[in-house]
Amino acid sequence: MDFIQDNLLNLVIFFPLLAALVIFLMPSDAKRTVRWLALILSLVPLALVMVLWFNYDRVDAGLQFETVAQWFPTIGAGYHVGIDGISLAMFLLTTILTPLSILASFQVEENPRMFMFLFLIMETAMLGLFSALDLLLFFVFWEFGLVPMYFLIKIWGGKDREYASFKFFVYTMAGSLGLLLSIQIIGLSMGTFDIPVLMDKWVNLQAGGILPNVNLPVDAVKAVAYWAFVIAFAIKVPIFPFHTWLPDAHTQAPTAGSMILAGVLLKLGAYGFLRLVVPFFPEQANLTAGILATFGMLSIVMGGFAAFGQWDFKRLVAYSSVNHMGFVVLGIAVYAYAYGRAQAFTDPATTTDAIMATSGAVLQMFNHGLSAAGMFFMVGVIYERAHTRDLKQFGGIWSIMPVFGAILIFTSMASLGLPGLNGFVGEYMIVQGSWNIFTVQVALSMIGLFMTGAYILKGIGQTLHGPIKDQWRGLTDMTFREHVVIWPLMLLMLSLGIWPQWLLVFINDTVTKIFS
Amino acid sequence: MSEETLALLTWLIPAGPLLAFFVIVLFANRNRTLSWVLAWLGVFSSLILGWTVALSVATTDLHHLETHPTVVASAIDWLPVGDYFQGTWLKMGVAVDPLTAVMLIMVTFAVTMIFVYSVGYHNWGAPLGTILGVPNHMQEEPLLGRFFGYMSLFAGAMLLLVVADNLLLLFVGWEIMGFCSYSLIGFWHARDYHLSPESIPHIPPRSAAIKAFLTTRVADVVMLLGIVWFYRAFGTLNFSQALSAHSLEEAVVRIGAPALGIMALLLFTGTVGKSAQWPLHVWLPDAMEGPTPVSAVIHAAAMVSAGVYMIIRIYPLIAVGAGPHGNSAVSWTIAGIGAFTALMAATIAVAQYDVKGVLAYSTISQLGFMVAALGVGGYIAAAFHLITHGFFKALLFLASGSVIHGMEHGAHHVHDHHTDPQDMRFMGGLRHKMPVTFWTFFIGGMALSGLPLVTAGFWSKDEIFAEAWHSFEQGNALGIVVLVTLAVAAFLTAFYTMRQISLTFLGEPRTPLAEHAHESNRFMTVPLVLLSIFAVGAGWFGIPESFPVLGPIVNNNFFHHFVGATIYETMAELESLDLVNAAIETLPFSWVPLTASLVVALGGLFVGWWIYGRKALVKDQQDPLVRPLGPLHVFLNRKWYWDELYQVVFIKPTVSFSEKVVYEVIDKGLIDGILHLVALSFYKFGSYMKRTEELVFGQAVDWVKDQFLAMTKVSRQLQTGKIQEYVLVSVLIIAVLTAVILAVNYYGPVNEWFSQIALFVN
Amino acid sequence: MIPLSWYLIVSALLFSIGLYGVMARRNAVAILMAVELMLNAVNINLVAFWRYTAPDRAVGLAWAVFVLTVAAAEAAVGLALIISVYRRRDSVIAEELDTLRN
Amino acid sequence: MVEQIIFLIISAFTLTMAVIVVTKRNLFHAALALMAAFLGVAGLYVLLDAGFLAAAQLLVYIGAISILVIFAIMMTRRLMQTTEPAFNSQAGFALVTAVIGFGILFWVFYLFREIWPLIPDATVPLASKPELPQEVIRNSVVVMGQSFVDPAIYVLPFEIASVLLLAALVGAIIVAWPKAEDKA
Repeated sequence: MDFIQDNLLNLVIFFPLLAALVIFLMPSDAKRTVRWLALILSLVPLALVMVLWFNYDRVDAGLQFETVAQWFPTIGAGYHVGIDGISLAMFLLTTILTPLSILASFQVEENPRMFMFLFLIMETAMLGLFSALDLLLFFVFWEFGLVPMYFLIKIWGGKDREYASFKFFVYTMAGSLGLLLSIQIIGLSMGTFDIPVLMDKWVNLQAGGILPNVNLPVDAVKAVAYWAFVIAFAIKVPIFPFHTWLPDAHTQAPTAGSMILAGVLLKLGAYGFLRLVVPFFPEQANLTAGILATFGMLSIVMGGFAAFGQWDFKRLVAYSSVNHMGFVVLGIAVYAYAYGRAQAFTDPATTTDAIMATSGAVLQMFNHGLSAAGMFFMVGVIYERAHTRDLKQFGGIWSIMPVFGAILIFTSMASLGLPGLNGFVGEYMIVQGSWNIFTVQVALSMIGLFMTGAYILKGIGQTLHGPIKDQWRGLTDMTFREHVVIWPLMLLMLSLGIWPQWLLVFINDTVTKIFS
Repeated sequence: MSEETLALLTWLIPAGPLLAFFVIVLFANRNRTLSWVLAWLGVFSSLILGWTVALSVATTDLHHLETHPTVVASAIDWLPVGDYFQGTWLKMGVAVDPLTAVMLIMVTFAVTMIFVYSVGYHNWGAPLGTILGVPNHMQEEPLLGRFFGYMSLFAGAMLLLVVADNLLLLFVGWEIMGFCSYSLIGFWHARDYHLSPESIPHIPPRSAAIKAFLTTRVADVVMLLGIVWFYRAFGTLNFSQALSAHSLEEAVVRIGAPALGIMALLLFTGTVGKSAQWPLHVWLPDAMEGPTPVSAVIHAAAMVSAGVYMIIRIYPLIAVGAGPHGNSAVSWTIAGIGAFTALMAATIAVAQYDVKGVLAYSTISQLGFMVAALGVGGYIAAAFHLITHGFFKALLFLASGSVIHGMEHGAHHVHDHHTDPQDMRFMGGLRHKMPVTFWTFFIGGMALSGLPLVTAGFWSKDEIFAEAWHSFEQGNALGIVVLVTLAVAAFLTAFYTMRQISLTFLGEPRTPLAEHAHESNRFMTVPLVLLSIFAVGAGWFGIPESFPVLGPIVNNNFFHHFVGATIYETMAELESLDLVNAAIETLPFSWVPLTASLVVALGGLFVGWWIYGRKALVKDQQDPLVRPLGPLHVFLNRKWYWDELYQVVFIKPTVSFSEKVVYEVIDKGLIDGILHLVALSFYKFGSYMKRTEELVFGQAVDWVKDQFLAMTKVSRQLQTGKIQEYVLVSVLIIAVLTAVILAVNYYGPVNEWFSQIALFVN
Repeated sequence: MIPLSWYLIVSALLFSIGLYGVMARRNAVAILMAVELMLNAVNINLVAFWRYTAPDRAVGLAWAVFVLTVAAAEAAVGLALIISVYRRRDSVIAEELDTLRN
Repeated sequence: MVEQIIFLIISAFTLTMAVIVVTKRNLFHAALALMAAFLGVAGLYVLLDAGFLAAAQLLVYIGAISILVIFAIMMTRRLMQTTEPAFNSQAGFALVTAVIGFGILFWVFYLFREIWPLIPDATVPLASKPELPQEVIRNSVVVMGQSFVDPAIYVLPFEIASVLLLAALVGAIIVAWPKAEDKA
């Protein structure tokens, strides 16, 4: 028991990997066993995260459950993990979505063993990234999460899976090249990759100086590294001009893949912004916050319009992710703006703005994780039955699948941001926090918020409403397994909409600590 | 009753319907009877609680109210913002002040009546309808559970909005109502119309639903900006805290009164959407596609009232924004939009044939009255008209629903399913067929057109006119503009009301449908009767003391003092600070507005009766206004072509922008184009390398191959093309060569050579 | 204390084993694995020489790293080739792949 | 002494695994043995104070290449349960050739025995691992790292290597791309 207590975090991170190996050793034809085993094993991290959750000390909202191990001292790369309120929220999201996705992919017939194996590997990668406190470790997990997703899309994807997976892979790779180079330079010049240390050493380099070991001007390196980081994460989020990999990847990925991709993988980018970009480059972040906010606004607006322009249901939902993550970017922009200036720490009004926007961004990450996963699952449910995602062919489904219709409306409304459901809280906090700082961007992003309503209603109307079409008469309503997948999500959405503080206090305390 | 108890009861007011919603949706939706029973329990509980709270507020001492208007105030921590342990929270709470109280009286009662009515309207107890998502005439609605679920959520949201003590909670109820209206307007989502050119144009309910939701959402997103600005400016969203004289003064110092004016306008945009003011009024008439109880609850009791209720709530903000330091453009905008809407909608209503369409436009028009009243500072008048209108418009909608129901019965009886049962041209003579409906409708119509002295509508309209005139006397040109416009609108109101009554009930039946129509069941008639009592009596609470004859008799303008107490002190302080133009005051009596309201009401009714009622239309007779008005009539009948205009200006461009520009051009064309270019260059590079490789190495291999081929048959066996054999052979060759070298040069100069290497190595 | 030659001998053995695999196995994947063994043998040499003769210079390590890189690339491309060949010919038996002949 | 024993154990392990790799018929087992062999090599690196290389070995070989190989085996799944013989017709010759090759190499070592003594002996230069202060060992990686980004030394080869990696990556994906006509 002590062992569990002491290595709780490491256990959470690496248990999925262990589980993956176990799955891997199963005979490939024992499909049922593999599925159930994967499901049960993937529930263990959730339980462990619960233990984390209740042992987490909110009073000191800083990094906790830290583990530091010598990995390769001579270059200062160590194994250093730890979580604060933000990571904790992401941990919860990951460990909740993984079992649900695994359950959602029970109908995968082609080599489920491989499928589950990749899935669990990916969970370790995501958890590791959310808790990594060492740049090299961060990067390792970053790349580590890429491969399984690639194969998930490539092997179990739709008909354009080659194109989609290739695009996804190369796009992200291109982003991470710059990331790797900047990480190398930082680590080499500072002699350590430890993030807390760097946040002191690297940030406090006096401007105009020369970097040790590499003999390069500080300012130039910082500027370049900043943009390298920004682009790497911007591709992952994704922010407007870098978003085109997302619709293809989501549309082609298997249902569970889309759930995790939208639910968690997109958050890696935003998390990178919160954990690395802004704390490492306060000045640059503060200077370019306006640009970031503008691109966030563009993601919101363009994503909204593009989603409205879709006739493929899954693609519509995929574009809605761009639209929603735009709000996260907006909140992050406020964080970037405030973090780099003293005023944010003195003037209470600005502090409140910054805190609201930042914790709103994190909450929005969580919320979007829930609602996007739910939406993709619902689309998957109808796709399995109708074998089409063409909104023009649907219609009148509600009269045939009443329960499905009700649940689809619920999840759609959550993603629309209907007050009383989770989406609204995060968006309100972000808008509230950004209003005074990025008035213009916020005002313009309202167009996107309007379009959110437009495309959501388009989706519902085209699918559920209208007279019954004969080719859909045979469709059966949702099975018990599908209910088990969607209900936890719906309960979380409702609880977060009505009583957001059960989660928000953790985030809020950490963010407040940052800004005090 | 102690304050804690009151607070608890206030919390419970919206709880009932919301609870009913969850229970129905989760457990009871298959059982239709259980569903409506649960829904009834919900609304009746909120009716009792609401009236208890409201009356206990109404019975508190008036002077105490003026100093402490917020009788009930209870809030809980909801959203942590900043240091949790210093307790910086965004609070959610309920509050009850006189304005809330009167709203509670009206909303709970009207909503309850509508719930009762709905059971009859959906033919509960009749044989079960078979087709989902379309109206099943004369058969029980199969989706009754779903209907009452949504209705309960709707009622709960509305009550939440009414008792909310802050803008955010109000917005929550606001949006949930928006969703419910969407779902209820589109309740018959599978319904399609097969229209003949001369019949009344209908759009499918599902499109109407989307139209309603999106049109109001345009306003809501702007309102959201107003809310966040409000929070930023006042540091709280709580009405009584933010809108106290003190905090308003601070805000004026910090950001200036004009900024507050703009903030007020941002919030007002929300009202424009929800209360269907021009230019966002287009959704409301189409919202008539929903079942009639929905129309009643949306357009009378709940949703559209919410918009006006909200600006009445934030009235001090508007007053300061338009005050001496503010910008009078604020009041001009609000009053202007209101007055214009009132007039425009009234003109449209004159030329409608849909019995519900007329009421829809009269709703828009009446809401315009309220908004305009608020624009000229008629805080109490707006509230008063809001309440009375709530009662008599609910009555009118339910009565018209009863008419349609009767017509549908007739249609069912004669198996005619092509004639539109809502078209007034096919009615007539229903007076004898459906007496209760007729008399209740008549009472409601009289109240709507403001029949002097008796009906509620008269008193509230008169108050509005008085306010407008008063502000004109104060030297505000806006007053007279509003007064004249509203007078014309009121005249038209009386006129089209009389026209509607005549077309529907007077004369002889013009179709077999009307011939075989008959009175609706008790579920429907009882609420009509109860509502008609309020449609008349509600006005008597607001008779000015200064009113000739009646005033002294009643000698207590209860409504005025009671609702006025809500912000009486605040406005007084603000005026003493010279931040607003006028405080809440009892108006001096003036003959001008009184005569105006008398003339327009009676005149309108008389003209209407002269044209339509004197000798009612006979079968296939054209509307007598068509010829004299000519193209103007078409213009009005087509609703000023707003829909067509928006279709061209907004909707089509948006769709094509989304599908063509954003998706096709930007995403697929521009961004992916660049990507594919990069990828292509990679491919080209690769293939180029491949070619060179073939050229160079390929030929080299061929050369070797030729050499081998030139060799003897034996050696030819070596050339098998199998890579592993090549490896084996070459390894052997190398080994042999090495061995030879070593063997030969072991004692030769190679030694030194080795030692040199050794030296280098060391 | 271990003489340098021991490392050389081990690497020579490893190399020869790999060589044998390259020459004797039928399955292309197996051949690829054998090649990896040979590359490892080379790396052992490099590192050993670096440690024994020039530990203060980066040369041995650096080249070992390069070999590592090349090995990775080689593995990637090789396996890709194998997969595509497998797709095309439905076989990865080296003996049957004699397109070099003509 | 201890060091020698460790060395012998590791080498023996590595070589046995290598033998398994080239002899086992079941490719999957062969791959697992390959991983083990890599592990052994990493151990040798550690003995040679090249911890960084050991780490890299673990990452690249065991982490990347072996996984790659295993994926390849997965994708050419049918070959795992192949019943065909593991060796081709020339296996015998190959064995001979390999042995000869090793013989030659060993001969070379023998000839070089003055320079590279075959038996441990503290006095002779290369008969034992030269003792070095820890910081030199520590420093070595720093030196290497700097030499990679030092324009004067290896920056060009380093960048070329990186480009090569990327090219290989893209190339690999392109090659493995099923052409339209192969889809059948």
